[in-house]
Amino acid sequence: PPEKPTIIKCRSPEKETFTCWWKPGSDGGHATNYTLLYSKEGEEQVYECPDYRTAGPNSCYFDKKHTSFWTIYNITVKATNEMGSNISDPHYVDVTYIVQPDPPVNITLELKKPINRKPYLVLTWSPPPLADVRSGWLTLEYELRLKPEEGEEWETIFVGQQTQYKMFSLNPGKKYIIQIHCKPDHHGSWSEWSSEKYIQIPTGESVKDM
Amino acid sequence: PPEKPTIIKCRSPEKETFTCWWKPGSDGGHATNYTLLYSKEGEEQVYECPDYRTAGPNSCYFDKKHTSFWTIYNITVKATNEMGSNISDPHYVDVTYIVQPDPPVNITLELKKPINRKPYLVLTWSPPPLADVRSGWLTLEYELRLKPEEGEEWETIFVGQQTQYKMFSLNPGKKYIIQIHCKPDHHGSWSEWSSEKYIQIPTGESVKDM
Amino acid sequence: LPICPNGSVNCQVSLGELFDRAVKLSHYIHFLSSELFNEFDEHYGQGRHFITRAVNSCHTSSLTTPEDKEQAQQIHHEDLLNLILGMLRSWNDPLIHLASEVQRIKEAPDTILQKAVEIEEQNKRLLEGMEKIVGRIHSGEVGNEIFSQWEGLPSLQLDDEDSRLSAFYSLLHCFHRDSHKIDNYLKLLKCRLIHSNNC
Repeated sequence: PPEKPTIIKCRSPEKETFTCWWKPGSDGGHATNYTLLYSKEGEEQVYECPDYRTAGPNSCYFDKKHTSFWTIYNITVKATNEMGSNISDPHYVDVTYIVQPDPPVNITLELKKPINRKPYLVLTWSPPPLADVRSGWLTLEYELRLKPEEGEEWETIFVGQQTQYKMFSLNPGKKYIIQIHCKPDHHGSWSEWSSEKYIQIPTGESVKDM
Repeated sequence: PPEKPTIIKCRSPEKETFTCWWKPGSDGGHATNYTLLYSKEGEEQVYECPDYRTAGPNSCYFDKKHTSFWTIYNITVKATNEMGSNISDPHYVDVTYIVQPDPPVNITLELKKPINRKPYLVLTWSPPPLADVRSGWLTLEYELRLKPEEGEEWETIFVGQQTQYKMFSLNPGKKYIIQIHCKPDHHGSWSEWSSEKYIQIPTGESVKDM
Repeated sequence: LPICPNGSVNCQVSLGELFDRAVKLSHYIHFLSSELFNEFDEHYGQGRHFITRAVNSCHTSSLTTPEDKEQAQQIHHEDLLNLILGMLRSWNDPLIHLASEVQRIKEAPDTILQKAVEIEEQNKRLLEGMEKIVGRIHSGEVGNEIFSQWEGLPSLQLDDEDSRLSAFYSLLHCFHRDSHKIDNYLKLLKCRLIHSNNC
């Protein structure tokens, strides 16, 4: 019979829907069919995956109607072919704990040159479009990292819930790479890093924003 | 007869009691007496102000027993003297919307200097003593503002329901002024700003908290 | 025993977590209802004094709800939970019709339509959560007795536009008030039951 499949990841981008992915085991060359089954905490009933297509191969997508964050899901995947079938270990999902937002967007870098003081950099960004953060429904925290272009080590700065940050201590003449990512304030995981942004700190007056 | 009085303000400091103030009209020099009358939504009965003294002249204080939420008070003030009487325009009040707390207290500023990372500032504060946030009846949100001592513009940061905040992007060598105010979580208005707090960000290692 | 996502042994969402999520949701629903009410008032209510007809018009006014801190603290938590459940159930039907009937208002901005639909969805979601919480706390079957029937659909379909808009205004005014009560009572219960009155 086919080898036991493994549920590798479940993720919710905005606490409204979620998707799970699995990795098939070896199938000995036989055409193998995969069925995702789930039950909810305290209920006997077993349901089948509502949508195998939206999130691509070896995945199950739970839309708003099938997503509840009041309960823990017990999820298994069954592999079946003409030689028999095999079931994965159970994977327990609490939607609040698998929230991984998309990266922040609209990142802008602006060099400020106050008359009698050293220039400093102002970074601003916006939360990922999907997450409705205005009212505390999904509160995000941000962390930024930067390093000189030819540098090896990133410097990481946690900035809490702010969507703006002022950088004072930058080396004139250096070109910096900057990225930002975000995470829900309680449970859940960091988003991917945003796309890279570059800024050239001027030695003299001129500045070039790549 | 005396001129029509005007009800100028009603305020609840802790979402348990409230006070209304009125401004007398001209009384032509005649000794004039003021009576505050009110009725509540869905009731025919008219009541008189329970306490004209506690909140000072030209005011009416409604203690807990006389304060209801989610119901509209219809309030008028009648001026009477020997020449006749005159009644103010009705003033409609739902106490839910007139909560203006006192400012936060016990504000502390502490500079943290982690070994391999940049120093940052930790602010902590407490809700105004009158406000009972422990029971959950009143939930407060906070906003802080800061600016370099000689600076013009305040930078304002909304921090939600936390009573602690970490500031990362501060200009080394600068002396900052910081204030905090608070508001009920949905309706009502911001308190006055708290008293000013100062902190000197060190260029080198030493720090002085004014 | 299998490892549960948040380390809990018997694989269920803790009561504390259920209350956290319920409070976050009730806060969000009231925030949405404030935005919807204010936007509707700005768009359709200016100078029409709809408030005078809205006062004392709520279909849930038959439910006796605490009106100050003392009353709210004296009521037994099971009764207050049942009351919240009853209010949510009483709003299930009107919110479904609000979300559909509002689509027929002339030039209703998208933001009003979207919020009406989202409020209906989130209210249903909060009802699901409250039934779970009550099920956990109540030993017996979840009581179904508290409910207030809504008869307002015909008034949302009147031909006379002013009367119809006034009916919408009253419904939004009532939901705005009731969603604030629900949010307030839930925050109170969470502090009482989960944080022993020490929030």
